[in-house]
Amino acid sequence: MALLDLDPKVVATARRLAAKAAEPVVAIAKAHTTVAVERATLRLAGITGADSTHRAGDVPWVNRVVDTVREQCGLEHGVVLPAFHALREHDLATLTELAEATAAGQVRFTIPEGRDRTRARKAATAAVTRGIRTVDRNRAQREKLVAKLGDPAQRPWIYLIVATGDIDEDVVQAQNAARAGADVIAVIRSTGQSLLDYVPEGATHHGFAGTYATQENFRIMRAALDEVSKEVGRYVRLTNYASGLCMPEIAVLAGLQRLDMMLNDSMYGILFRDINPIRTFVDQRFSRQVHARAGIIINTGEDNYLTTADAVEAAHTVTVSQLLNEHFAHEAGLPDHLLGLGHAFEINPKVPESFRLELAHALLARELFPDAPLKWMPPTKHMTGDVFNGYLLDGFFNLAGVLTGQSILLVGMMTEAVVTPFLSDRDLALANVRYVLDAAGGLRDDFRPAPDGLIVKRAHQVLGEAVDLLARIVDDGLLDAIADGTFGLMKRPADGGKGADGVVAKADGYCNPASDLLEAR
Amino acid sequence: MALLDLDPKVVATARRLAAKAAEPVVAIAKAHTTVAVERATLRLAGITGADSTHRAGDVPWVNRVVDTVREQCGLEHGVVLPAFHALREHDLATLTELAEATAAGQVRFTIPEGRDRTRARKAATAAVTRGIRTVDRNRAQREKLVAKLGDPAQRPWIYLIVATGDIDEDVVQAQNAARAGADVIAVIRSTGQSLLDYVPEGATHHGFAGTYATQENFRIMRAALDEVSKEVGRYVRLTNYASGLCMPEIAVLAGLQRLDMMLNDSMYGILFRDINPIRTFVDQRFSRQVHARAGIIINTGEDNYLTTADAVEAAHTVTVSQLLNEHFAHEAGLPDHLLGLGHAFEINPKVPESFRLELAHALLARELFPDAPLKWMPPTKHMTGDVFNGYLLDGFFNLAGVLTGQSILLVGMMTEAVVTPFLSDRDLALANVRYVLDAAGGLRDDFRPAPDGLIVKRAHQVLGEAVDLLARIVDDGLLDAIADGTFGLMKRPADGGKGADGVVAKADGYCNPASDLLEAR
Amino acid sequence: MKRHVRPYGDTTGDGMVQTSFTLPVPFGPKADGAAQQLANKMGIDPAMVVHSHAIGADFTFFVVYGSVGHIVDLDEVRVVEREYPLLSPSEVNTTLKKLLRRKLVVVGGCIGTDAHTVGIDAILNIKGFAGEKGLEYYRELKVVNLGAQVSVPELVRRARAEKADAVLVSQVVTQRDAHVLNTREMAAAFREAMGDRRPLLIAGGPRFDPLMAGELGVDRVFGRGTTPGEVASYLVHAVQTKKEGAA
Amino acid sequence: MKRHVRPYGDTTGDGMVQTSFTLPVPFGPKADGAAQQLANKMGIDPAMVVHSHAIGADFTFFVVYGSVGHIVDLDEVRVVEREYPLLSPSEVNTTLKKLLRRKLVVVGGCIGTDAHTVGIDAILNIKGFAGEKGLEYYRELKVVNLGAQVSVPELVRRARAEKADAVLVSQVVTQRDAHVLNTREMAAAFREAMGDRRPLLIAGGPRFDPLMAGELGVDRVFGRGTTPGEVASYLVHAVQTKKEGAA
Ligand code: B12
Ligand code: B12
Ligand SMILES: Cc1ncc(COP(=O)(O)O)c(C=O)c1O
Ligand SMILES: Cc1ncc(COP(=O)(O)O)c(C=O)c1O
Repeated sequence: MALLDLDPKVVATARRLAAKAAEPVVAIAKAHTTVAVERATLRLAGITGADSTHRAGDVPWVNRVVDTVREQCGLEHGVVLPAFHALREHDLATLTELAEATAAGQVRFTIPEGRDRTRARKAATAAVTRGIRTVDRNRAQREKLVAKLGDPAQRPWIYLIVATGDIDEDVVQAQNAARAGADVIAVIRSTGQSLLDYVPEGATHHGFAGTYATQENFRIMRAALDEVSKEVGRYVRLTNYASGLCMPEIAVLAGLQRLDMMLNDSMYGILFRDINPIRTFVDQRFSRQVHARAGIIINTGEDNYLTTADAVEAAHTVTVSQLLNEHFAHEAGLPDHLLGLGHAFEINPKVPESFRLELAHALLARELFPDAPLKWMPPTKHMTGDVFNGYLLDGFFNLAGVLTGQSILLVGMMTEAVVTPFLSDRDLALANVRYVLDAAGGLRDDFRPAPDGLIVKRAHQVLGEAVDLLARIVDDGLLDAIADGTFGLMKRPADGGKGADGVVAKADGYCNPASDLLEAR
Repeated sequence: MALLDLDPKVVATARRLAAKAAEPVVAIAKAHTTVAVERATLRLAGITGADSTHRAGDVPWVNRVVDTVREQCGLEHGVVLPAFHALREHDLATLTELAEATAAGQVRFTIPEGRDRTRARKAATAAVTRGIRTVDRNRAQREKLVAKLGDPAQRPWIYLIVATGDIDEDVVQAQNAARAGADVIAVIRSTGQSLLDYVPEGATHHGFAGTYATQENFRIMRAALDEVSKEVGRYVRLTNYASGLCMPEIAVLAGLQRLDMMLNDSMYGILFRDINPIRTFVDQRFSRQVHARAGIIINTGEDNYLTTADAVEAAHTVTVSQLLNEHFAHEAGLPDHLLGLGHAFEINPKVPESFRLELAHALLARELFPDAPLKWMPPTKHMTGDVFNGYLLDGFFNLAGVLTGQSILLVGMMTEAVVTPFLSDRDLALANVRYVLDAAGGLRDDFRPAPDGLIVKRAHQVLGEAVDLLARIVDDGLLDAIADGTFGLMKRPADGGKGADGVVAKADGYCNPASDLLEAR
Repeated sequence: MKRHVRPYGDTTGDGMVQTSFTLPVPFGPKADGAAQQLANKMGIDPAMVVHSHAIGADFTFFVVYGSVGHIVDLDEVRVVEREYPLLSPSEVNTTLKKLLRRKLVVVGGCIGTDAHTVGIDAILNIKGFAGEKGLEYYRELKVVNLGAQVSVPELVRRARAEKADAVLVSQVVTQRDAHVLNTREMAAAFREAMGDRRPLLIAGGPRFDPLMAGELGVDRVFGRGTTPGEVASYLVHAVQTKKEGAA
Repeated sequence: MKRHVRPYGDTTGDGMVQTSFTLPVPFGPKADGAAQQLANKMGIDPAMVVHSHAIGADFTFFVVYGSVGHIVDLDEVRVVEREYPLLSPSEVNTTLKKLLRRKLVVVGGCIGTDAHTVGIDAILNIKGFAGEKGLEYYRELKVVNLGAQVSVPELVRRARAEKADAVLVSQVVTQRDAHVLNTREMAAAFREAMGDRRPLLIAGGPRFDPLMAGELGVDRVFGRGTTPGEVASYLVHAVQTKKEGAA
């Protein structure tokens, strides 16, 4: 039931403006590839493993191959043509063998022409298709497990973070969290990972404030959650981060290991990791195509803006970003039910009527995106070492989630300002959620914002400001808006940031069977 | 704005039945006096001090006099006739001198007749009138201070307990609490006091889980609060307990020392202190007459029923008791704006939709008694040593208070199940209240229980059950209902309980100028 | 299970604990330093004073997190183990009947100025606690519940009059150690009045430590969360042991 | 103020504290006993285990209240006292101008993989913190804010290129002591690269203890709640002291 009485015309205008603002960026994304997109493609084609003899530590084979191809014949035609051509030329059975030979300096990559090109393309398509089939099988398997074990009994789904840095400790904490009621487990990544231009290999134990995202860690955790899913009688979802310099590859690994949700924002890397904007938009498009195929729910990162900007002043930037994320996602093939658009309870609790303002913002998102599984993020910025007060604030966050019908509730921790969560913090936080859901689960029926009251007015105001800002972005260009600090007060020029040199303009003969297959849907 | 759509006819029936149920008890109350009523009368007439030479510890002079009068000529004519007669006969200047002479065995009390009676009556009336004038002056002084300093800026008023057992520590805690936002300070009494048949004297320092209610302690705390009232720029109210065997006397002391609210329930002493029912009803009527004169808000004790009975099953007994308390209060001259009827947030938090059920009960009370300053009591029974969870529960209690427009909010403590409150507990509890009031103060505007929803249905159901129970009480008699365990599951026969021997049937010539003056209003 | 354990934050052995307290020191860096010192004395090192705020002009409240060096030795943990089997009501009845051939008489109440009857009622009344029926439900028990604020002399008198086999007292208020003082006074009174022929003395309440029975002078102490079944089973066990001792 | 103080619950000297922790021990009386033991080792005696609940099959969470015997000696409290006056922005500007006759150059950033810029931005950006403007607002300061995730070699290079008088680094992530390790690494790199001519080194972040400056190899450490004015005033003081030392 609509409570805000939003004007459908204003809403339509907002969407139209968002599409228009995104258009030039989509064109850029289509016209470029990146080292990461190419690596992701080879991963779909089956390459795995790492060069452990390298002096700089393990270097994934896929990086060796893509880097060498780029050196020797450029990436503007895509990596698969030279790679699969070389495979045949050198009569190698697998991509891994190719990588070993590459590392040994035995391979010379060239762009095949004519029949060679057709052959290489075909072989690559066959290999990538096998990869995509694995992704499809995982999606089907998820559907089967959900059918068998069931989805969580309630909305919102309860989303919990583990962050020990050690995958084995993570497993202990995740399984206990699931037993205590978590529906979704997110394994937070080590602080440094987003700026690594490769995906680490194997099981890892030494992350800082998070655990490395690796294919093996994904596998271990998914298996652990499958085990506990059976025990608790509901399918427990697993989340990780398709973000940073390896966004597309991690999206592929998630598809291959049956992850269920991925943090994947169109601008987070630009704003909060100072990654080059073009790199980000290209990577983002590809990764979202993969997510769409894998049936993975993406989670966007609008909550982050409210940690650097003020949650009241910048409320409309959240709405604008949600509309942009929605458009980019649709364009990449993601349907509404996979759009976990983000927003957060980050208003300074000292602001008068802060709770009602939170309700206004949360309800606006709910009514703008009625079919999206919105992700509701807890207070972080105004959490302090006063853990009692923090526990209360988290309770009101939970209540706001219930009152406004949020879909996924990221559980807040009373120790937010202190440490990454203790085992007991998570347990207490779940008790908090359970109390609120049990005691006030149906209170939504009794929540009717006064027409013309503070909540309704505030929602209309934010939507109005969002439309105005979108109009300005259409005029100035999204890239310039980002450069100006529109989002989260972070100023990021289009030519700055990390990973810019990994961006490559596609040549006319660019070939990427993954893109073709994913685009074809 | 009425949200529950209660049927005015049902409400009128409920009130009519309550009046009918109370009628025989009021008749009994009028027909009797008690040692405590007589002592209270003498206190109004000016007697103070204690016999500190007595081997059983300090015995207030007033007890010596009343006990001796009773021994020598009975109390059925009231204490003032023999007392003031003796005063004149023995040519003594003050009641204290009379008491000393009494203790020394030098006085012989008799019931004066004819002119002696008229003289004694006149002298007594003059003395009691002086006492009542002090009460009147205090009332006027309160009004002046409120006009000057102001009432709290918000509703509900914030009510805090101090309970160190030592009046000096109480002062420290009370002043700090006021600075931190408390509008009302209640000094909890020592566990044993309610069963003492005398009021202790002087400043005290050794209470158990509370501080003795004495005239001097009242004075000390009222002075301390006057001081801090100036500092914080609002009139901070003081509360104590007119309950137990000395209910009427304490009511008088409260009037003499400008207390502002008093716990004063018509049945609490019967149920929870096993005090004789007749004694209680007699004492209650007199004490309420004093409170009415003093402009003191009474607080009733329905919350207590929910600590011994289940808050869902027994919800209607709270309503019945509120209606009875209302009637007894009106009958004793208290207007609606002095009726701090009690109720509490005591539903087991594990009950599904517990918060909405709390809202239903709280709103029912609000709409049944729209002009009464309802007192909303926090969770106690379901508080555990899990202080984090307790802090959250208290937050939801505060929210329920705000959503349903309660008038006086007794602040819950996270250590409820552990210790009498620490300084920091009170401070944290106030921060909790402040957050809820600031963040969600206006949320009431957006709270519209769904017509025919859980909240509305539940409120109607409880009112219906209350009416049924009242009808049964009218049939069986209130005293029998109490004997049967109707309230708080406590069974208290009319002839049982402590203090029964302090009840005296009035003779025809019974004389009590205090009653006359108070009744005359 | 390992013998030696440390508190667990998010990693085995990290020793992490949370603590909060108030110091009578005005808010400021010096106060934070004082909190740090106290935390260190408690064995928390490193200690992080993660929050502090003034309570009035003279006090500061703190929240501290950190790692304690202490190691818990589970072999050294002393608890009162239940040394008797948990019996069902019918087992209790049958055994008592066999042992005594009369009803076992239980007198209970809250002594001193304590009026918290909910706890003792949970044990005695039919209604019971946590899904278990109370002692009144047991056919072979005669229960006399004296209720609240029973004075010690009155309790002794009634116990004697009823020929009580066991006296159960509840103490909930603990401020200024009221529960300890009252219980000791009660035990002394029974000793004085009846010497060795005194009934079984059982104390209960949420803040009692079952290890305290000896120093309180009673036979058994029950703490928070006690169920009627545990008490009934103990009664059987105690009567049995007494009989055996006498035989 | 008294020299010796104890925690305050509701009475002077009562020593009352609250603590909570998890032990890797299955829920039950034995676990409560273990919690009691730990609390005793922390100096809490008597200790009341007022709450415990299972976290999964292998862990138990506890809340404990009780009185600690420890006494805080306020004379022994070591804090970094501000040994310089708090100056207004115009005082800072005038003094610096007199002292240096050029702008003082400040280079700042978050080092290592830390991307929490809000804290350093609060100190550096015009917008400032707690109502005080940041260092960029000061006419006589030239501020170069390198932002997040600056590597140590990059920081040294930029500091050299800008002829930095002071380098301000922020560290917010503390898991596995990342803040300590990164700061030490930074200090060592400057020492190695520039020896005695290294700029002033200042570290800040919410979990730093200002007492740690020495062991970290920096000149000064600022903790939670630092304001820009404190930092600006310190800079003036440090430059002054250096000049005096050199003169
Ligand atoms: C209900 C209640 C009341 C009711 C009591 C009604 C009644 N008829 O019992 C009323 C409202 C009357 C009341 C009044 C007061 N109360 Co009160 N009350 C509580 C409350 C909320 C719950 C206690 C309870 O019923 N628990 C449930 C029962 C089932 O648990 P239990 O008592 O622990 O019993 C279990 C075990 O301990 C054990 N057990 C207990 N006794 C026995 C005995 C035997 C023989 C055995 C085998 C086992 C056993 O078995 C039981 C079942 O498992 C607590 C706070 C809390 N949440 O705990 C405060 C609390 C106990 N009250 C407190 C106080 C101070 C008071 C007052 C003194 C306040 C005042 N100054 O006015 C008054 C006066 C009471 C008096 N003279 O004693 C304090 C005590 C502080 C302290 N530790 O010293 C508490 C902790 C609240 C607080 N934090 O201030 N109270
Ligand atoms: C905002 C925030 C973020 C934002 C940062 C945005 C940005 N551009 O800064 C985002 C969302 C990006 C983020 C991400 C992460 N965060 Co973060 N984040 C926070 C949060 C909520 C607030 C921090 C903050 O801004 N405080 C406000 C500022 C003003 O305070 P401050 O930093 O203390 O600074 C003051 C003083 O310390 C001092 N100061 C600070 N630096 C300096 C430097 C100098 C020279 C001086 C003089 C003074 C000084 O002055 C400042 C003003 O008084 C905290 C939780 C919390 N409530 O504290 C978590 C927190 C810091 N984050 C945490 C973590 C783990 C992360 C992640 C690593 C999680 C992950 N694995 O994905 C990521 C990755 C970040 C990375 N690579 O570093 C943890 C750190 C745990 C720990 N102790 O190790 C925290 C504590 C949350 C938690 N409990 O898990 N985070
Ligand atoms: C949208 C989004 N992506 C990614 C991340 C994680 O950051 P990193 O990429 O540094 O692991 C976050 C952090 O919360 C996020 O919100
Ligand atoms: C209505 C009422 N009167 C009195 C009291 C205080 O009890 P006592 O009379 O034992 O001091 C209470 C306790 O909360 C109460 O609710």
